[in-house]
Amino acid sequence: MNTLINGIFKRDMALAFRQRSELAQPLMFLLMVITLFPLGIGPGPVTLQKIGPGVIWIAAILSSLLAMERLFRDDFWDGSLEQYMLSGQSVAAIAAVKVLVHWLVSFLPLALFSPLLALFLNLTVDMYIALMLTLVLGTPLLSLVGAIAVGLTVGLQRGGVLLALLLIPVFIPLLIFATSAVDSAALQLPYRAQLAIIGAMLMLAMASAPFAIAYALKVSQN
Amino acid sequence: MWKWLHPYAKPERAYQLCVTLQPYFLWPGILCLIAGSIWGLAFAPQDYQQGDSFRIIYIHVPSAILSMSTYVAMAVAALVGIVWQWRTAFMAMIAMAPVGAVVTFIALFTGAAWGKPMWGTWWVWDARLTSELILLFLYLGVIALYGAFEDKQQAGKAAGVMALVGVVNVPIIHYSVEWWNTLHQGATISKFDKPSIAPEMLWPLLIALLGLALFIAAVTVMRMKNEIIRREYHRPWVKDLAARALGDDHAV
Amino acid sequence: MQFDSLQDFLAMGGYALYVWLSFGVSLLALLWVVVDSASTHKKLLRNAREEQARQARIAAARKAQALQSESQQTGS
Amino acid sequence: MAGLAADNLTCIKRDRVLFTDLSFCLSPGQLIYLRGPNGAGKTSLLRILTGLSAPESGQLLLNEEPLDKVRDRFNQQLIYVGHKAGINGALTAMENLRFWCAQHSTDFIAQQAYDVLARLGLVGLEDVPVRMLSAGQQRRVALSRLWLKQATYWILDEPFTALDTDGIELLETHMREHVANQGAIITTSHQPLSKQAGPFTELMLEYRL
Repeated sequence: MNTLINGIFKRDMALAFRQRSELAQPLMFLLMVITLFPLGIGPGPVTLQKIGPGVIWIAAILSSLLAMERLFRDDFWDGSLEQYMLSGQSVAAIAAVKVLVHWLVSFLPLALFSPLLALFLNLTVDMYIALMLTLVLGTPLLSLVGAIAVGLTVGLQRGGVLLALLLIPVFIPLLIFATSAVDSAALQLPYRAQLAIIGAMLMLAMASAPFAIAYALKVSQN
Repeated sequence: MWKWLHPYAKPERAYQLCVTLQPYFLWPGILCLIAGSIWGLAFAPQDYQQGDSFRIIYIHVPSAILSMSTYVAMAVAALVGIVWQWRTAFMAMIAMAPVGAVVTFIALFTGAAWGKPMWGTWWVWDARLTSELILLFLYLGVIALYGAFEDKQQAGKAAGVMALVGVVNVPIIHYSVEWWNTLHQGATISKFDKPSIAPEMLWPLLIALLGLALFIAAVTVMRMKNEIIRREYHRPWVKDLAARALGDDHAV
Repeated sequence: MQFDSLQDFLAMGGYALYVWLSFGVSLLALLWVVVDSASTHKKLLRNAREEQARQARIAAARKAQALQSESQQTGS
Repeated sequence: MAGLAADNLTCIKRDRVLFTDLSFCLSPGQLIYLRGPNGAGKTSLLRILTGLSAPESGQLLLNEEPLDKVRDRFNQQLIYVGHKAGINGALTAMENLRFWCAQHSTDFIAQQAYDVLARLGLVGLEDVPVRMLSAGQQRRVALSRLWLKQATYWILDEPFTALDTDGIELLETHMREHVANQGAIITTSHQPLSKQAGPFTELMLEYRL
């Protein structure tokens, strides 16, 4: 336990807050992408409300791809990853803690931004609540599944675009269920089913992704 | 555990197996494909709604079904490779990927060509076509990941993990796309009406399905031979093989 | 036979373009996979043989080198 | 035989055979100096010994037991210093060592760490982000693990890189003391080990085409 909390959690937290600017970049990217939409298709409030949930989620997925890349990158190149693997601790547990820290520092701030996003895209309060719920349930899923692909591509010199190619198709169901939840909220319909499905996918990912990440990291060490 | 097995024997034996199996897959496969196509094109009765355009079904449905099953087979091979650390399983997996991608492409293309007379447009965000498109992306991702590694052993394992992640997603994608499609009914003009299929229509379909399955197996086996040679080219048995196969044109 | 004549068969009840395009493209795609696999096979075997020739050259060069150094030693 | 034994290891990297059927034993009280030209597979062999990568065939034994079964016990008795230093440039030397010790279930006593860093000539640099230090100083931070964790097996990949003569002497002396205390070391180095390092066994890897 000491290993995980002191050795990884505190370390990664300290590192994240020491490289704050790098943390803020994906968030700024998200904000800017969302600004592009009203500029590109016109500021009509009705149109914006209609496309809003989709736009926010697509931007979140794209910015997550940017943020995700740094999850294992530094540790791989400076050799810390080798040291983790030889520490005698379960690599899956280490990976899970690293993903947790990464989620806390790069996705949780998204929640702070979301009222602004809702305002920009003219979302109603009901839609905003649904959006928050899908973000809270959905972004850990992005982190967990994304980390598998990050683990696989970490050793490649130019893994950035490849990461997007691998992950975008995998994230499509999440996009569909999340936007459909917000759409339902707009129509005052219940959206518990969508949330339940996202929750189920999250459970599945929590149970299996750490092992897949551990295996992926082992493969990239070879 | 496998200590008594000479470590080099496995790929060589796998190669021999591939050589043995290839003709049994390839020729019956081609035969069934030709038979199914001719039967379907010329002898099967017309569909009362769609006329002769429905004959595209004889290539569209087999390729749509088999594009999914090839992906599942790939994932099974990857699982075998990861769990039992079987090197040849990864080779089988990566041999299947391009074939699966081509079959997926065929399913998409024939779907579009069928859609034009039915819907009046080449592309409609129909549930099945959209799933096929995403499946194609999944295939391309696996192939791209495999290509990105220089060490092919590592590449096989990495692509295997991605294939497994994909296969968990395939049913979810399928289901979510169905959901999305019913939600946005406006986008679709009409769904594929499955022709009320008569036995005379069904038989050629089944034959074409069998033919395509055998064909995929044959090409998989061919490509697996290539993978084995690529990884084992420094072994004496490959050199003997090359000398035997190319001996003639060397003399010329 | 569902069609009365060859023309009829080729016309496919007015859907000739779509039906023949589908079958044509599928045939080409399937042919391409087979041809690609077979030609890769040839290429790989050729590579293997070149590799073998390279190994033989290296072995010969080593032998020559060894002989040379031996004769130098006896000479000095 | 007690110690870490390699049994018929074969390694193939990028389709090139690096070594075949390599067997040797690293026993406590022994220093193995692994030599060979570039590309002979020294780093690959060391990584196989640590368990970071798997051999094509063959196995590793720790005190006659397959290493895979006693991996945790082995990791507790292992320090690996690789090509990559395993220290994060944004953290200070003290932080790097504290987190490393926590990961490796080693008690971290700040005073002890200060002493070790002082002995390695890093007085006053303990709280500077490591990336501000010179290459040799960074290497010294990485090597300070050899003073902090009690472990029998040291696997060192080019540990002398970027070190000055003082640093080399310091490390060689520490290696000799470790071997005298029934430690076991396998190391590579592009420059020959001096007398400081004490008696050693040579293991030669040929470059194969």
